[in-house]
Amino acid sequence: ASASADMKPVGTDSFNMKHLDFDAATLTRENFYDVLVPVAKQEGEVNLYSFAASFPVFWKEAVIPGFEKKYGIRVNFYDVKEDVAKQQLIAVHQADQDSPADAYFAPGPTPAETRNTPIIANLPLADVLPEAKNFDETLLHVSFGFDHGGTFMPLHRDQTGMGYNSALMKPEEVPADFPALLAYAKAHPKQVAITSPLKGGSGENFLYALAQSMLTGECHDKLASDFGWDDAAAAEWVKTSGCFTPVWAYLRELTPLVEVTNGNADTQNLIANNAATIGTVWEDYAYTFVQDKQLPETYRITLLANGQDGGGDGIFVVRNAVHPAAAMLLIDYAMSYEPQFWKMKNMASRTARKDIAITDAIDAKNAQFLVPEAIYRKYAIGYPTVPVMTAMRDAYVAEIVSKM
Amino acid sequence: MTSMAHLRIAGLTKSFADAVALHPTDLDVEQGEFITLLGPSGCGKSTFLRMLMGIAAPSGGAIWLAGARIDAMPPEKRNIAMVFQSYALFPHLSVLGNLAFGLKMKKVPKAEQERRIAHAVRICNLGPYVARMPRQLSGGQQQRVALARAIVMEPDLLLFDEPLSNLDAKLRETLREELLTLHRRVGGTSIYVTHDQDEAMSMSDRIVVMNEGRVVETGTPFDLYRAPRSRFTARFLGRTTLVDALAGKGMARLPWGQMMPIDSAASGPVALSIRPEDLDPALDPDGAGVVTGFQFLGSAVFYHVLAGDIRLTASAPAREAPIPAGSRVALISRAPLHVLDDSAGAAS
Amino acid sequence: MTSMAHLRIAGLTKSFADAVALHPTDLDVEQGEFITLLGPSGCGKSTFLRMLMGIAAPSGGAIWLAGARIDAMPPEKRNIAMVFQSYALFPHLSVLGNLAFGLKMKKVPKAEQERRIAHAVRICNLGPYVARMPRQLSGGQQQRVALARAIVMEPDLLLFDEPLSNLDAKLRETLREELLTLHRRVGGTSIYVTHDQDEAMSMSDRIVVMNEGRVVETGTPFDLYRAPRSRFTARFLGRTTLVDALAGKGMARLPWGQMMPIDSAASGPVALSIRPEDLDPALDPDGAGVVTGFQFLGSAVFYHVLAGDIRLTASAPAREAPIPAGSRVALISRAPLHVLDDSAGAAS
Amino acid sequence: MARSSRIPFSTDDSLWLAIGLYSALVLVIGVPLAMIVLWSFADGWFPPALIPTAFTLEHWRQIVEDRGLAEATLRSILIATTVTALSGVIALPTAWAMARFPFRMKRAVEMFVLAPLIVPGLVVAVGVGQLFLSLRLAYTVPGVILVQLIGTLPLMIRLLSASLGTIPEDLLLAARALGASPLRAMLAVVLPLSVPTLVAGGLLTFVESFQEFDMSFIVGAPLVETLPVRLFFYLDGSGIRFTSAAVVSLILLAPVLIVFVLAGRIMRDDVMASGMGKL
Amino acid sequence: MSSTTARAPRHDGWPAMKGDQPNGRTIALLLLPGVGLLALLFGIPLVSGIFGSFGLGMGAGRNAGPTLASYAKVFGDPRYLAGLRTTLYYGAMAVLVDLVVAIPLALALGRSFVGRKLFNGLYKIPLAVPGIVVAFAMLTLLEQGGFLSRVLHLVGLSLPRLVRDPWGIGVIAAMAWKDIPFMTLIIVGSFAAVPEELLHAARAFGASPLRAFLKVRLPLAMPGITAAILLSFIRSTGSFVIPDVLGASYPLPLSVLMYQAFRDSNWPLVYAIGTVLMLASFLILLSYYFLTARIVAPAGGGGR
Ligand SMILES: Nc1ncnc2c1ncn2[C@@H]1O[C@H](COP(=O)(O)OP(=O)(O)OP(=O)(O)O)[C@@H](O)[C@H]1O
Ligand SMILES: Nc1ncnc2c1ncn2[C@@H]1O[C@H](COP(=O)(O)OP(=O)(O)OP(=O)(O)O)[C@@H](O)[C@H]1O
Ligand SMILES: NCCCCNCCCN
Ligand SMILES: [Mg+2]
Ligand SMILES: [Mg+2]
Repeated sequence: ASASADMKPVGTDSFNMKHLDFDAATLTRENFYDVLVPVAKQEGEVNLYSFAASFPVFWKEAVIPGFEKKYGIRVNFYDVKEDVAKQQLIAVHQADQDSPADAYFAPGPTPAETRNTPIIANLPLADVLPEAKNFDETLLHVSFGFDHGGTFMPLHRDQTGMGYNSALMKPEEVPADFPALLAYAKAHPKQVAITSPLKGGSGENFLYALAQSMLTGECHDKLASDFGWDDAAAAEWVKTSGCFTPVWAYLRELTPLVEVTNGNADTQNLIANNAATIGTVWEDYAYTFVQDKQLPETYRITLLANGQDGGGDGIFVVRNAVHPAAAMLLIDYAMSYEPQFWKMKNMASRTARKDIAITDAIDAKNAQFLVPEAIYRKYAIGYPTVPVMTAMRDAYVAEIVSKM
Repeated sequence: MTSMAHLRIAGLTKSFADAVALHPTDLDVEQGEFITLLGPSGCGKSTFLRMLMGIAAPSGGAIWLAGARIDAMPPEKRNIAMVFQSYALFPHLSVLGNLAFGLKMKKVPKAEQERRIAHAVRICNLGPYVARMPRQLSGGQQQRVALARAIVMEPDLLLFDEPLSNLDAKLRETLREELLTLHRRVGGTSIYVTHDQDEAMSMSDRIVVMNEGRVVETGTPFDLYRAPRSRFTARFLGRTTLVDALAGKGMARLPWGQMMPIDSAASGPVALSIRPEDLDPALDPDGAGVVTGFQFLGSAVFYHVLAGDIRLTASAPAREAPIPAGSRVALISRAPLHVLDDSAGAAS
Repeated sequence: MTSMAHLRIAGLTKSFADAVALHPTDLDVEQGEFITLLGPSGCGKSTFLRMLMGIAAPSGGAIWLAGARIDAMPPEKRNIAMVFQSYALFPHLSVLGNLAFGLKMKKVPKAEQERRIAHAVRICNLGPYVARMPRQLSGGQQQRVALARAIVMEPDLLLFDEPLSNLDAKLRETLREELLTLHRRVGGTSIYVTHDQDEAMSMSDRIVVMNEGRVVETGTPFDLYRAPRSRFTARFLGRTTLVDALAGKGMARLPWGQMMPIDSAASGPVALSIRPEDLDPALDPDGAGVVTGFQFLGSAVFYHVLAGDIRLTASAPAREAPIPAGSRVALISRAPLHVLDDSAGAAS
Repeated sequence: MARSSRIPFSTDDSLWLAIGLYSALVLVIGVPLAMIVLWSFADGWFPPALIPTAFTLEHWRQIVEDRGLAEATLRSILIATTVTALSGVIALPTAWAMARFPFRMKRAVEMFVLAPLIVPGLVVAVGVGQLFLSLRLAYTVPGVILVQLIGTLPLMIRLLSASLGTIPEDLLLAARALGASPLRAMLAVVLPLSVPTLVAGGLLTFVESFQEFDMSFIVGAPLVETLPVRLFFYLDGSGIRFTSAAVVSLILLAPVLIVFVLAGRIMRDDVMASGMGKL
Repeated sequence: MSSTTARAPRHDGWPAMKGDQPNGRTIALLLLPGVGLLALLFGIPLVSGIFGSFGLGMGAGRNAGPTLASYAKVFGDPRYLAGLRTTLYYGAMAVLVDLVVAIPLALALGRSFVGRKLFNGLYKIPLAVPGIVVAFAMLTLLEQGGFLSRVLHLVGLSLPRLVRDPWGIGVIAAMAWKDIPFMTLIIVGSFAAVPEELLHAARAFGASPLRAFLKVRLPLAMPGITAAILLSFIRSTGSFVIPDVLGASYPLPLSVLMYQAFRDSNWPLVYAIGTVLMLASFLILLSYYFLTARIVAPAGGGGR
């Protein structure tokens, strides 16, 4: 998309906004601030929802004060539970009412999950936000394998991995790949903590990564690149294709040997309590725990060879928002250099900006708690599609969990 | 136009879905009278009172009080006060609060309220208790508060529903007299419900004897005790032995053969009511009766005597040691025996 | 070694933190006796019974029953049964279940259980009700079940705690006689608590009069009524007028000047207990008293008479119309007046 | 008259019983609560340490400095107070009818009133959200109050109808006889006599309202944000951080515990037991 | 009960002058505020939820019904069947623990001891603690390497698995922790409603203290206790957060499965699970009525 192209609604002919108090069609990166700042000041305030447990500090320290100072527009910040907020917004739109939220920082799969009950404004933000030009073009348009047309801005990049306590494990003991992990678990029963794929992202991603490493050939291609799935077809494929047989075989062997936990925090607490030596974690979330002294300084993280999944979460203007101009300004601001740098430095939250390297932001001492850069480059991979992920979780229940 | 009774009840009746609680009833009560409704449990006494009070709706009939017809008025419009069996003191109000309740409801001026309450407190001897809560009072004191609460209303009619039946024997007796004294002092018209014959007899100007939703008989205590018309009254009011006898010339032949004077000129088969004090049992080896047992009551001894095949009760003063069971006694008539109105029949 | 009474109580006492409920008390009861504890509310009667039963622990003293010392035994080991004021029937058990409860607890053999229950059902006339639940019974029937439940235990001692006080007047009288008949039929030893003087007098072999945690006096009903030793007994048992008089030579000068015979040879100031039936009021324009009111009780009339400055009560049989208030009456002595043991003093 | 005659088998204050019960109390209730307090100040608490190795006020600072906190607290108190008052006012006539009149389908009405205790909140929450959107009650304080009433009314009606059933008929008749109209008898007699129940029910209602999250969020957030809506986020099971969770727990618990301590003095156990003791 | 034969049945409620029973309209008017509000706020969503469980009325484009698909899933999929079993297991075990603690506690509270008043207030604290806080406190306490295991470690003992364990010990402990005061409160009331005189009577007729408890006090307190059991059970089955945090990841109780369906916006499934939970509670409620109809209310006869 060219920076000067007129803006067009994504997917349909018209904007799904009731309160567009500016001419969206003529908006460009160039006239963005000239058009929106006066309108946004008129709107006076903006309602922001944020879902992630570790993010309030980002908004409160790195975004809101600066934004309010710069534009004189008040930000009303709301922590939300992702599932409750999603249902609220769906209900609002089904009732064709004004949205209570203007901007929503939401989980990465949200565009895919809500494609049938859209709650995302079909504004092509990727094309009009001035800050978007510094971002990775693919990440601006695709989240969790779903092309949302540039409506969902990649605010935060994350990575799952295997966190471990280096005081309890010699470097050579740290499993390098899935077979090594199984061997380690056999040697150290219940010392490995796997977040339940049904309860938290790091466990889900462990499952996907396992599949991505075990499936080969056509199976692997379908998992990684075929984005034409609908839910039923994906479920059918996962269940009946036979592609997943080695995955289930592996998990059937592994599961009894490990502690399946009820969430990312749960896994991290086990590590902190010395009740587990190694477990599935989110890179950024574990980093926050280290800063908070809830994980020991001897905590380290690595990726299993053949890849572990990473992705990200994004922010969007909510359909029928009451303060759309302010919301767009706010998103633009959150994507700008300063906040993105702060986020990386303090939260180990990676960025989709092309102009910030991890080494710019994080000193050597804190870098110990991140995935070593070399390993990251080698083994970080992206997700399968949302329908396939959902189908895999269901199949996991059928194949593993209900047979334990 | 003749002057009407203070309270006139005409054809008052009450039916429930499944039963008639009060058959049509007439009653006139004069100003100042103390009337007792006496009858067994369930005979309709409370139903009667509740209709007077206005807390139950009559199925028929009319009520006039102090010249005005009141049977369609809601209770709060009638000038009638009531003392409940349970006292129904408001547990959340002090004695004073209880006394003032009705006056406040009727919006009696403050000064007048105080005057009336002071008066009631004085005549009911409640001085020391005005600040107490009902639960801090003994049964007798509660009873006096309930009464005072009714008195302050200066009602045209004062109703009592078994106000003493929750108290113990000794207290019941004391309060009975206290209540009567108060009634005299206040000078109001009262209707009093009880199933205790002693209470009815010792307190009332007139007793209305009721049974199964009907008035059986009305009269002064003395008349009803000495000369009841019906078996029911005879039996319910005091002890009695009912016997069949053959009458003639002011005398009757009793089942065990003795002849005794009666209070009627009737002849032929009659039913007699023999009160214990009508017969004097005297030790006599040739007497008609045998003492089968006795009950000592302090002032008198009641002897159970078997005469022929009749078991009867005869009383004697208890000044000397009682006649032992098994002794043969003669039964000496002390007064003419009473002939009941009901035509004779098995006096079971 | 002399034979011991069936029940012997020695120095039995009970104190609570704040009060003494029973001062040290001795009592001997013979096999088959029917003893009544009589006294005002709160005098310690129930406390006494509960210690006998074992559901309250004595603060001191000893109890022997049928030769064995029992005061330290838990209730379930004592062979004593009790009829409670509220009956305390088990509401979740049928009449039969209630009767069998104690027998099951004591592991009486099945056949024996059946025999005893059948016996109790028969003598208490409970045949038609055995399958009913307690709430389906009238008060009188419940009372009989409570009694039967005690009888089946064939206890060495049967205790009653005001078993009739929850009933109404007429029923109370009927059950009183029924109970006594049953006691005679069963032949056990019973201790009966009441605050009703009529009940005590008409039922007991001996009465133990109590007041404020102490035994005041013990004796047969006749002795206690006619010749009480203490003012308390005189006043609590029946009506009386207590007067101070000056005695000498078997006579006493009463406050209003009349001389009357007394039952003692004492001389000097004495306290007299004048029962209503001791004086006969007779219409007499020169009489010493004035009738101030009367109470009609059916069998007798109680006259309130003012003689000098003494208010006294005198009774007359009620066979003719009562003497109207205001009449002047002579007071005729019917029997020697009783001299109390307590040394004279203001007979308030 | 029924005179109460109770002689306990033992009248002595039992010391050993007290020691046993209080020890159990400290272990069972005190220790878990102490965990929460310690976590809220913990700055490092790794095994084998039994208490945190260092302490900090940082967790408290982060949350207390939240600029909406005071506002949300006040709003929650306002809403809980209103819900409590309304529950009482609405429940009273209904409980009166249920306690004192026979009517057809009474059993069914009783069960219906109890139903919100049985039905999972989630089943109702979204339906209510939809309904309120169309009634224009969404994101309004009245909307939040109404939705909370669903949870609090059943309890209040139960408690009140149990206690109203025990007010002697004679008291009402006496009030009428003394000149009170039905309405005034209600105000002058029934209401004062219901105070213990209203207090007990009111306290429980206050607690329930103060802590309700799901329905309040769907109906009220973001415009009407209650304290739990503001804070329950930190307690999200999968993303829980013990430190901030501990602070939030204590903030949510504090007012409620204060209410309970106050209530210990005025709340009568028998009221609660009679209301819930028979369904 | 004060008198001999049954006394006249009393009027109920207001004695209206137009006949003694208030008419239907008055009653309806009185019922209206409470029942009406619940009918509107609760009844309508409930009905639409039940419809929703058959895929009906799910909003534009989502009207999938009528279909039994969600029920087929609940009763066909081993995951949901296991969920139902787990729900019943957690509920029953929690109630069992409640009873084992609450009954002796209620008995103890009936006696006098030093500091009884204070204790009476303190033991109720868990009533005011939100489920998530309970879960959190229990987690820090019972988790492997948590407080308890550190304490035991000092004396050389090690703790069995109490969290995410196959028997749900942690879940049951947390549920019971929260519900015991509630249960105790009701049982204290039920015990207090048994006239002391009946216990004395039982002793007088040869029952040991234990037998007097088992044969008299317990049966008479039963209606209250069963109500407490029922309510605790329902509270436990509805509890979502405690099993979510403390339970094993399989099998999950229905409440958690319902929440997961909610997360996935699978409304027919949410409603179907909700309906099944409701039906289970309702069946238990009915059997409660059936059972207690046979047990005498202690207030019935015999009392004073
Ligand atoms: N609301 C009612 N519905 C049906 N029957 C009733 C009602 N109230 C009273 N009755 C019946 O009417 C009759 C008279 O009852 P009432 O209360 O007047 O008797 P009572 O003489 O006062 O008895 P007690 O001495 O026991 O108080 C009884 O048979 C009673 O069962
Ligand atoms: N548990 C107790 N603690 C303190 N005082 C008590 C206790 N039980 C009884 N008392 C007191 O002991 C005294 C005797 O009580 P008791 O119940 O034996 O009287 P009573 O003669 O049976 O009275 P009533 O005729 O009213 O039944 C009373 O003053 C009473 O208040
Ligand atoms: N189901 C949501 C997956 C997205 C998870 N993002 C986690 C971010 C943690 N910082
Ligand atoms: Mg009556
Ligand atoms: Mg007693």
